[in-house]
Amino acid sequence: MTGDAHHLLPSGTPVTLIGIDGHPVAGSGRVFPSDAELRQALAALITARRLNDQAHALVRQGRLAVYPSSHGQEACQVAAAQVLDDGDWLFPTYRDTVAAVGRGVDPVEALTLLKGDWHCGWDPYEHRVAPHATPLATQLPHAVGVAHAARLRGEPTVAMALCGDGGTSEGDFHEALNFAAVLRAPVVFLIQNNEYAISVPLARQTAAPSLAYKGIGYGIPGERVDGNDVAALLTVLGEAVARARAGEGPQLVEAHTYRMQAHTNADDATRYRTSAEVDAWLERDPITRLERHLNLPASDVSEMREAADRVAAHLRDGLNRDISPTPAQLFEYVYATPTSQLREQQAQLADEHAREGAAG
Amino acid sequence: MTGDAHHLLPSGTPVTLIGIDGHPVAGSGRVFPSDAELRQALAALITARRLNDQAHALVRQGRLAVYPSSHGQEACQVAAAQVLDDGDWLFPTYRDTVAAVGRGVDPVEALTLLKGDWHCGWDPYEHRVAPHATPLATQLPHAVGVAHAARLRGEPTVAMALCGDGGTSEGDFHEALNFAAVLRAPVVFLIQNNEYAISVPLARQTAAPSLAYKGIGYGIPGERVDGNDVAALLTVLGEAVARARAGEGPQLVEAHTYRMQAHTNADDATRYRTSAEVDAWLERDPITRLERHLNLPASDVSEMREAADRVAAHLRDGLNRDISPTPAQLFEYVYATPTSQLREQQAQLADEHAREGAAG
Amino acid sequence: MTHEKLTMAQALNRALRDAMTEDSSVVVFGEDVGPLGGVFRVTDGLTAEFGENRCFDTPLAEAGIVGVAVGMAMNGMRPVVEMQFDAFAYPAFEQIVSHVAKMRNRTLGRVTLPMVIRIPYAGGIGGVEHHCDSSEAYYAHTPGLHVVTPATPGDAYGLLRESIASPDPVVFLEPKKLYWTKEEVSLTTASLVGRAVVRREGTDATLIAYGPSVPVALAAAEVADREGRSLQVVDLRSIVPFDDETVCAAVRSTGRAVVVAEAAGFASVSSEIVARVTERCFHSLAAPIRRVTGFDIPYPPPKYEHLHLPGVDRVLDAVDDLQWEDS
Amino acid sequence: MTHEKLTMAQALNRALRDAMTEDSSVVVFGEDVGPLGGVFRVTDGLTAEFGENRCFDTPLAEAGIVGVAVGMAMNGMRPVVEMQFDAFAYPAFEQIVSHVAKMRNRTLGRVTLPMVIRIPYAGGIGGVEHHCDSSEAYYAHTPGLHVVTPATPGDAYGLLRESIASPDPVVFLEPKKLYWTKEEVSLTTASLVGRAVVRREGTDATLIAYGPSVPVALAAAEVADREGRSLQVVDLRSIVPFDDETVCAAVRSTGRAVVVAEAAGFASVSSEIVARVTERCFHSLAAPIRRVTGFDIPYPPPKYEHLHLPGVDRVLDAVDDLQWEDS
Ligand SMILES: Cc1ncc(C[n+]2csc(CCOP(=O)(O)OP(=O)(O)O)c2C)c(N)n1
Ligand SMILES: Cc1ncc(C[n+]2csc(CCOP(=O)(O)OP(=O)(O)O)c2C)c(N)n1
Ligand SMILES: [Mg+2]
Ligand SMILES: [Mg+2]
Repeated sequence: MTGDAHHLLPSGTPVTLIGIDGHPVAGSGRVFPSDAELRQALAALITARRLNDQAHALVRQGRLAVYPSSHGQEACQVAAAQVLDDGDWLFPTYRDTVAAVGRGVDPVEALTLLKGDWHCGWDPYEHRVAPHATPLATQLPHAVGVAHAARLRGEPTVAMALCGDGGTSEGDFHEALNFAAVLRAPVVFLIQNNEYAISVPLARQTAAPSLAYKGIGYGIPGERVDGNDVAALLTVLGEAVARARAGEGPQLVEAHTYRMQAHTNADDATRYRTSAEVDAWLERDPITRLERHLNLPASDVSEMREAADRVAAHLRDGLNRDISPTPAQLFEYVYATPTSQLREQQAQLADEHAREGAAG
Repeated sequence: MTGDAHHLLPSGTPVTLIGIDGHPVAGSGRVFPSDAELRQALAALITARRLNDQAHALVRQGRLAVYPSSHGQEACQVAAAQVLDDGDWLFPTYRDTVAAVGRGVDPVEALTLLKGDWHCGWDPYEHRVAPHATPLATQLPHAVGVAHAARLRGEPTVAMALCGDGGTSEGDFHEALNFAAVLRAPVVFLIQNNEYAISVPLARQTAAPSLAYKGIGYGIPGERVDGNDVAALLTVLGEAVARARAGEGPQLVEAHTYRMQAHTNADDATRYRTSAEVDAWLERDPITRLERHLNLPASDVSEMREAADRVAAHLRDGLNRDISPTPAQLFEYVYATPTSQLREQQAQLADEHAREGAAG
Repeated sequence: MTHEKLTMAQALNRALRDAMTEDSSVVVFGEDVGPLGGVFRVTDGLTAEFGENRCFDTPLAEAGIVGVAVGMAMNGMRPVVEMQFDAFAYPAFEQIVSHVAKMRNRTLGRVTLPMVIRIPYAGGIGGVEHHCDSSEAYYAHTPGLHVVTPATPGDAYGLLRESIASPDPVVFLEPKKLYWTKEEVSLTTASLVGRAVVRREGTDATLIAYGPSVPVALAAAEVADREGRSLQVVDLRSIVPFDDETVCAAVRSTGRAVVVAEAAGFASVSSEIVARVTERCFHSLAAPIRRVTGFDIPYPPPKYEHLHLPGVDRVLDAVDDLQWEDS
Repeated sequence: MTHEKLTMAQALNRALRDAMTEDSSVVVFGEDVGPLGGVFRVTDGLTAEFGENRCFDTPLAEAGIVGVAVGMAMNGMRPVVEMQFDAFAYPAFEQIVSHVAKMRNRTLGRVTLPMVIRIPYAGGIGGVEHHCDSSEAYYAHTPGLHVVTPATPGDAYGLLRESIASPDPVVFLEPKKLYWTKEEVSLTTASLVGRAVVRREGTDATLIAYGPSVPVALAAAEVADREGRSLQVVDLRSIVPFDDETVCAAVRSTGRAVVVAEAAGFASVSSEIVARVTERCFHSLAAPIRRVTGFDIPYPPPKYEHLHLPGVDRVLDAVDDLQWEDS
């Protein structure tokens, strides 16, 4: 059983296809995505960045309560969405708004929770995007269950399950990977290793050579990829999805990237990292790198920018609409049929409101 | 950081020093324990086996409620106890009674819980043996904490934390290994892989090449050892303890062994495994193997047997004493100072008893 | 034939088989539920009958079991998972509280989780620590879950069928000391969730019980009857939803009540029963409602459990305390 | 100087510093408690002052944090661990219920666990889901834990010092909406665990509250006063142990009571208060004790929380309902 174990180990360095200078990296031995795929990715990256920055601004304007930005990590999220088929599922975290948008979720709906409106703003079945999970790593076993159910029915569904470096420390990460491996569930686990869990640096999160080395302990192949190189991500994730779909079981991919902004706007990143450290990542920016590589005519890029602006404007407008919470909503979705207890409580609240209305 | 990762991987096959025929196995390149160490181990093995069988019999006689026997796994437990210093800690599971006894715990005390008397029958500080843990893998983070506290105070303590193959699937296993690695806590995690978690075979527990491959995912060196070869166990565990004590951080050892009896006497093992499978392990019995190897004069072995008989007799006598539970005990140890609620409840129970006494 | 004499364990097994036969989306999984048939044999024979895809053993990880069930329920299945013992469901607590209970609400009803978490619970079988917890309060306090517990084989069958068919997640608590009680069971589906039942009529006081305490209450009523006191016994069956109507009608009819439950009393389901019945029936009460519960201590060792468990005498003491001015 | 004007967060920080200074076995750890000083800055400056061995960040795993704390407490330390938010303590539930709460009892008092689990809890700050749970019932129902919750900066200091010094494990619930309330704090140790306090005298009815609901109760009493009704306010401070004496004396003095708490009401601490006070004071009560609690729903989104949280009006409505025959 152990003879072929080493193929489960990741490469010593992350797979990179496009260098910082935009030139292809020689000797990776990996398939290079087509120009069309890269153009699609660039458009998505530009939109993603625009959304990140727009959301950031909307927090300052008080239209969003909080926003965990993925500025700098957009390549991971764009690639994660792009490699999936329509019948596949995406399991995002709170930082993966733009991945959800990449699957087709309306950005206004995607930010419903962070706006302070209802917990999940989209229909998870419409684009097969699970509600984003705040309790860390808890969504990973859900992805396994969704994938396993599909497999039992003979459907070709793959689940792409996202998770941060910090999330890998939770018991649920361990249990999800182990279940997936034993069940041979078609799940791709993508760790966005952005070096921090809020203030806690990777070195206090793990002593592993790298997070992808966790795969072998479950019998899952682990791979490492440059998380700021969308070409490498498209190839590595695309192949992982294909293997999962072909019945080869779950796959683990660690993307090395960096969170360029604070954890959320409520966080003060200067308490735990230097601006020099942040600046060093500027040159690895996923968008600049791809733009350099594709070297498109300026008009093509402006078109993409304009499209992104339109999405941002749509977001701005959507978030400018006020929320008018109705008391009944509190009780409506707890159970399929409300208990008599909830009916009583709902009546009590309605009565309060009626009296307030009468008094006011 | 990843250059030297491969030294964290276990050998493809478990370390064995003494073959089934009792002859040393050539070419292991490992230190062979001294004859004195092996004699000590044999005496302990014989006692351990005797205790296992005695306890088994005591269940049938109704003196013990239940007994999870380690018949067949005694080499793991004897070695785990033997490689520790007095200042070290042992963290046993419910199946590790004989390991606790190996540390000096009186067998009668060791079986207190299974007799139906108080939860933990020994003073954990006396022999530095933690109360055995029933909820699987929950004791592993405790071992990390004990070891870390000692290290903070500059004490040379090592904690030996035991766990089954099934227990490795729990989130607590993952979290404990990760904490230990990040804190560089001096803990040796010993997995007794006995092929089953009650009825669930290893293949449904993990798809890993072997459980020792989990180490690298935490940056912990993993080793595999023949769990029925006490010589190999003494060497591998002894070296692991030495490395942990020397500040090299936690160590993971997987011992390949087999549970020869049912999970407990309440279990029906014929439902999930064949007697042929069990029989195949008979020839690997740890005691026969060591006896063949040492080839001691018959009188030496009989002496050991007699010593074991004395321990078994002591156990039998101890368990024949009836338990006389006192109502006050229920309330005495919940808090350092009982709450007024508990004082009330204790008084109520005392009153009931007084009235029953008066009535009866 | 729609009637059979079955133990509670057999009735539960039968409910699983019948549900799996009728609905191919019902899947059963957990620790040792496959070839072994579960440590209490509730899943006996299911793998043989329905195959490994419908009833299977999992790795030993309760959060994983519940978490995977959530995913399967999101994707068209009706998982019924087993936690091996009460205290071994605690590793799954986060999944249960933060996801199982909330998914429907979080998603405006778009994602429903038709799943059942079966938990053998409570004491009375001489089990060692962590095998005897009465954990119902943890679940009952968590909005979004249904929490039911049968006291008879018949209710076990009916409640489990209904729970599996329910669009909402159900924590299904099986009183392990009653697994071997036997009765004629009607193998038909029924509407029991949310409905308490008067198990015995009586006029002097009402005993309110559920799960493992129902037989205790009935035995107490039997003894009281011989002593000339007529006790009514209500079996809740369903803790959430709670049947205020039946319980309050019963208490109003007698004017006195004792709640009997094994769990530690503090901040428990018993507290809730006392609080809500008192709120609703205050002026019908001749005396404060008494509680006979487990003490506020960790579940004691086997040889001590008789001291801890609410028994007939303790229930009758409480009844005696109900301020019988005329006695 | 033994008095300082401090916010509750500062008072807690000060309690940690003072305890760490006095006792070198006190260690603080958890997620982001090191250089960041905790997301609420309660551990601000501790790593700088005491070094990485005394205050350190851990991997992101709550069961691991609590489990390691158990081990450290077994081996001579006094760990104070932080769970970042209420719902993020659930992964540690098994460690808390099966070990933290039971270790002393399991070992006949030989192994004690002097440890504190700090949990910022409850709502009122517009937090998103999983950041606003009132989880006190889960802990209060579990025998073997002390459960305390301050409502003022002064109590925060005193209760935390006492909790750290306690030989028993304490679940220390910090009402996050009160972190920024400020008052003059006496920096001396006191004996507050197990002692409720009458925060405001009153003669018509008693409001019983704790943690985040104490200011609500006080505000309600203020308004009632203007309307000519005199309300007494009791702050529990300590849920376990529970101060029956103070609470019952208060209720007996007015004959009417309302319990105010944010948590869902079903099988909650509020239920317990109603049940036990009614059991003890039945014949002093002119009306059933009312509860004003969170609804039995998952904590709602920020824009809806005002509908959910017990507020002054709802408390006063309940007071109006206390059957004032003469009004
Ligand atoms: C179970 C749980 N514990 C704690 C938190 C609080 N928390 C939110 S985000 C975060 C850090 C997560 O880091 P990582 O997984 O690396 O993801 P990133 O934020 O970097 O994308 C923490 C501790 C949580 N959401 N869930
Ligand atoms: C958290 C938890 N879940 C379930 C159980 C029930 N249980 C007791 S032993 C056991 C199997 C353990 O298998 P393994 O870890 O391989 O140890 P072994 O019994 O083989 O020594 C199970 C499922 C438990 N004790 N704790
Ligand atoms: Mg991160
Ligand atoms: Mg095993």
